[in-house]
Amino acid sequence: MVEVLYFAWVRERIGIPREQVETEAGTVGEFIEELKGRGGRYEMALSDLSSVRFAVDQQLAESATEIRDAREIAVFPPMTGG
Amino acid sequence: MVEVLYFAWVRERIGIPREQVETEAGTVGEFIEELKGRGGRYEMALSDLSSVRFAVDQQLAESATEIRDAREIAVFPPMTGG
Amino acid sequence: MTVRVQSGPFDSGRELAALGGAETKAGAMACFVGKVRSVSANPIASMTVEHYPGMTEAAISQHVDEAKRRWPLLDCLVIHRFGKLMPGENIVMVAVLAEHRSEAFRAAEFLMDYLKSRAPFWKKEMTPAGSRWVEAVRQDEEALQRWDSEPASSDQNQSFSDFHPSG
Amino acid sequence: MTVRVQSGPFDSGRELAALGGAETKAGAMACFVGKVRSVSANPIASMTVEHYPGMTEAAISQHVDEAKRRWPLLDCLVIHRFGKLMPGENIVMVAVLAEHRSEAFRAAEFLMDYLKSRAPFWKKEMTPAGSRWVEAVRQDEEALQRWDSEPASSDQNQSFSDFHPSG
Repeated sequence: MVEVLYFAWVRERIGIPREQVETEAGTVGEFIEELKGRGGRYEMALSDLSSVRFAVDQQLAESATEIRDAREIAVFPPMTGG
Repeated sequence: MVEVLYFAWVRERIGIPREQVETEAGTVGEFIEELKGRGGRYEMALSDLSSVRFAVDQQLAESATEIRDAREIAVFPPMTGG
Repeated sequence: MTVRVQSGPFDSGRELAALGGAETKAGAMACFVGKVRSVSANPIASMTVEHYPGMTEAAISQHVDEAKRRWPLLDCLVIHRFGKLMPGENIVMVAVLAEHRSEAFRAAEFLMDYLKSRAPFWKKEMTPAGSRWVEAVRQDEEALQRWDSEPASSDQNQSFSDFHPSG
Repeated sequence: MTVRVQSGPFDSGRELAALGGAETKAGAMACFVGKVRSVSANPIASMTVEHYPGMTEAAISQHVDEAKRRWPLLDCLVIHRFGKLMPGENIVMVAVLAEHRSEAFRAAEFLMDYLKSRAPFWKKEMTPAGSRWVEAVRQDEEALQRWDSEPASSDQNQSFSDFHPSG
């Protein structure tokens, strides 16, 4: 089980800030494809992967980042701090 | 008559902060040569012209700057503000 | 080195004054304060900043460590707010204390470029026409990438520290 | 726009807080404070700053005008002290208020580079081994000259101001 967090418009589109997910995905990219496969709000929120960023266990990650031992995956738009 | 001001080590070497000078010099460079021609402290203070800077009427100037109508000429080392 | 992520306001003047008060090695302090802007072409009633609790402070601290590897910093302060902010209010402050001015300026810019594009914050603007998430801009990404090509070395700065009386 | 040349101390925090208080167009404030340094390799008992009364403020103001031609600045503050200063004391402060951060940072650096090498100030250090005039360094001259090659234009900055919510 991995804790999945959504922020900003990803959170708004999916409709919840966090959830527990059971996954066999090996990488962030595979995991996101799984989420999209749920259809509906997930597919809509994640349709354009170029505008989505990830963190695995609170470290910025890429599509290819391994998630075998991940406890927490976050999905969010490009950051706009400062 | 022009008012001549000296600052920092130029002032210390020449020994006075300012003086009135009668000059026929056309440019800053000619004027400095006149001062050096006085010998002694002037020659010592102005021996290395690459380490001396000028202002004419409170604007930074070059050796070639005209001083025909100048009221005030200042001679000083490279600035070290900030 | 101080990193604070907070919802409440901060007093930039007081923070600046507190940085490295008794430090006589420091010749230079560079500081940046970012504020909520509201201009006539884009009037804003308020801004809400969302962040990633748990990750945010640690991520900023990692980047402060990177700045310390690149430049010999004597002290450093980063404050970033979250929650609802009004026009004119401070969002962010970065202040850097160093021996010389180029180190201080560059470290402050480096930290700001990071905060803009890599720290986990997201801004939402509330306007008369509704609310919208602020989009990341290409220029901020480019500003960040210029640091990649810069060697993480302070040798250059060290080489003239002996001649530099201040700043 | 404020330029002050003074012998007394100033409170950098208070000055920063006072700059552009009610201005909601400003997304960015960059600031630099230069201090008297005393390090073990070069201990300083005090520093005396000489200047050119009459010329100094006018010369700095001219340069502030040049900064305003180069970048769209909303406000600007320059304070430079003269007279006797102790280690740890502030010598100089530059603060710039602008819409965006790159303008603010660059204008502040531009003004500092100018003050270092072109404003009529001269520093003398009093040390245990005697007193000496601080020598100008090549790096400061080079820092100033990089602005010559930079076109005095704010078009670049303007082009993305519409997309930039803050800083």
